[in-house]
Amino acid sequence: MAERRVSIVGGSGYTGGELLRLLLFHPRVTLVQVTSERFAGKPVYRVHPNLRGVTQARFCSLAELEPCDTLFLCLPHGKSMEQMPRFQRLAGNIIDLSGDFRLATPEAYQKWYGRPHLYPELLGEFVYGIPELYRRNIQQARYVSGAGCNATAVILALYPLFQQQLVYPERTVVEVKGGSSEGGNSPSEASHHPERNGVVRSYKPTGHRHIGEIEQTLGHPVHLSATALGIVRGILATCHVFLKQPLDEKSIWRIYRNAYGSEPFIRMVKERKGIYRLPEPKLLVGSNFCDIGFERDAGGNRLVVISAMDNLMKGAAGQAVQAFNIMHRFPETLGLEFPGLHPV
Amino acid sequence: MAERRVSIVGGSGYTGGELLRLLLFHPRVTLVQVTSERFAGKPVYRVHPNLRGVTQARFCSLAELEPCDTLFLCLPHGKSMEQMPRFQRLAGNIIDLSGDFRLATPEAYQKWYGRPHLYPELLGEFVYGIPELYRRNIQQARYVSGAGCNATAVILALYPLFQQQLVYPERTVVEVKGGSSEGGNSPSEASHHPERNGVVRSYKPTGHRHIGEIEQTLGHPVHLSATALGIVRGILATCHVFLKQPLDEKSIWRIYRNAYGSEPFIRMVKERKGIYRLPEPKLLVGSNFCDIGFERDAGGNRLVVISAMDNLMKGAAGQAVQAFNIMHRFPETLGLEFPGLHPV
Amino acid sequence: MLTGLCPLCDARIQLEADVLPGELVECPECAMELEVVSTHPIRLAEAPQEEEDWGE
Repeated sequence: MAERRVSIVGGSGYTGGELLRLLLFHPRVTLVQVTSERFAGKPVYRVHPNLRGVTQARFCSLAELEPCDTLFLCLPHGKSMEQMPRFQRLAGNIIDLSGDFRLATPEAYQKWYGRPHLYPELLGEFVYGIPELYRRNIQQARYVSGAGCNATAVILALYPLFQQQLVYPERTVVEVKGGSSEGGNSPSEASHHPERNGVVRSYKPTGHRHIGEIEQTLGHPVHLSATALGIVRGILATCHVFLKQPLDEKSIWRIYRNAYGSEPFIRMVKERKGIYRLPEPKLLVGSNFCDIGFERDAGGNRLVVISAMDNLMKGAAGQAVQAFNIMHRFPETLGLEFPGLHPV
Repeated sequence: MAERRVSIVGGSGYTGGELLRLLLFHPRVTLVQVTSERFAGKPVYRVHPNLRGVTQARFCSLAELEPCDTLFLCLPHGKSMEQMPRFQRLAGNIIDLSGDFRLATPEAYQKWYGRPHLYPELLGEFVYGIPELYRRNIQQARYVSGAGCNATAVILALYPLFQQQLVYPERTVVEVKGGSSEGGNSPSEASHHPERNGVVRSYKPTGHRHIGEIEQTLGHPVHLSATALGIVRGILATCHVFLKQPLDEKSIWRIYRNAYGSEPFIRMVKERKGIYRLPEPKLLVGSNFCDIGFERDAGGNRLVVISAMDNLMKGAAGQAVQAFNIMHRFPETLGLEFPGLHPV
Repeated sequence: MLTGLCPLCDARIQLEADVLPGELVECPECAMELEVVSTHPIRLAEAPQEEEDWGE
């Protein structure tokens, strides 16, 4: 398994920085270039201070981008598709972490991203990058589109139940609670510390863009609300589903074990004792795990499914590297072994 | 370089858990046993949830401890020395993370730990475990005593200046600011979240126990105060020293570059631009780095030296593994490559 | 490659052989923006710039 020559386009954001950290320590990767228009020529640790003394790599401009084996695109939504034909000429494989190639139809893209898609004919060439659902497709894929962080958390939590039609889909209600790093590294009034610290901010009670991907993958829209908390990294999705038939705990365990039992990055977390009995995102910071747990509502047919992850890892850069490993027949956990910290 | 068979005594605390995380991923270590009286027979992830799915290892009781190559002792102060003769029979090498063998004399131990030392004759056999100062001694050592976290931060910050007698030692004032994980995992009134969250708590304005180690290593006591902040991990030491002769910035850089220029785990951080211009502990969480910076007070002869680290890593478990690597001629950074996260 | 010394922190800075006077270089250790004053011998000086407001 030869080394892959890899470049990152748009390496100065938080996702680009996390990808850079992972790829610098990936044993089968040679990092060729990292682009940033704003910081071209500057050392990468200027923007990613955790990489001080770890690398002397410098950003280059997009104009200087050279051919390589695999391109990771960490550009804002809309920017990726603008230059896709050029990126196709530069690399045999592309992993796009923007939202530009997540949705299968130009209509869906117009609806959720509010602008027409520039290359609808390319949409079919990208595989939606959730390995636990589309491993075989990713193995064959030339191009993969990274899934949205909230979408990944909700999809992984609910897929087994939707797939076996065990719930009333239209009654599903989900609240994703996340951190400030989801907003990226450009400051705003709302991200100013005295305003942002310690909030429980209902920033998207309705109309969250990730609903598009969730609907596309689960086959049904879900009622999604998003709340921002005083954490930097971490997502906790609390999903309320309503069972068609009563299911006891054992059968719910069985459903999830059948779906995810052999997955390297999904852990079922539902314990009667201890401090962390259900998934806890702070434990997952820096790791590629998605922890899933559940609790039946004894009174009725409601089942609460809870999933947690690091939005920059399983929700973005980690999952992109996981897909990269699958595409190139590397061990799926290669470069993704960090288990997370405790206490933290 | 054969593998080392290693066991951890007292593996249920935060330091023991961090050591477990590092040793589980260390390529030259075979983990034999991890003891815990309270959790004997239980899986380790019961107490260290970040290790769920990472290991099936279980705690055993101290009574079941078998011979091995190297023993890491993570027992409370006083417990280590109690059973030292037995530990000596069980392992050729011992790394003790308690305070029992840090101080060279029984008098100092009585003064700072308030009880008589049970095996004063063994004190001389332990090397004080700060590799940047005692690498050659550690290479020859059979037994190493891990240094205190605050002591490590202060010693690394000030050692070059004290060694060359550039400051008035008796005028040195230091404030170490730290997190709640320093207090260990047993709850108390003061660590109850509504009381502990968001504090700026002057928990040891005077009489901090680490002064003993600092005095022993720098040759002079320092005026030390400790303040607890609303973080879990992290130490920032702000050290005020008073120069005998004026020194310009360039010569101070030179002093620290000569002392630490080739150290793998010390980075000089003093930059004119960017968000993180001086050492920032949150960037170091999970890494073994100690970042050091400084700023001269233009008005007089005061020099402020600032050092940051993760109290559980460079301040405990990470530094213990660093010493372990040196003792056994492994590459010093082996198993300690994690660079820390950003944003975090 | 040519080697210059940062006037601020004395770090050794590697410069392209064809570096020209007036070019701006950044010190890898203290992030100081420097200007190449001369090339034979290499002399670097603080580039004129106002310090960004750190926002505190």
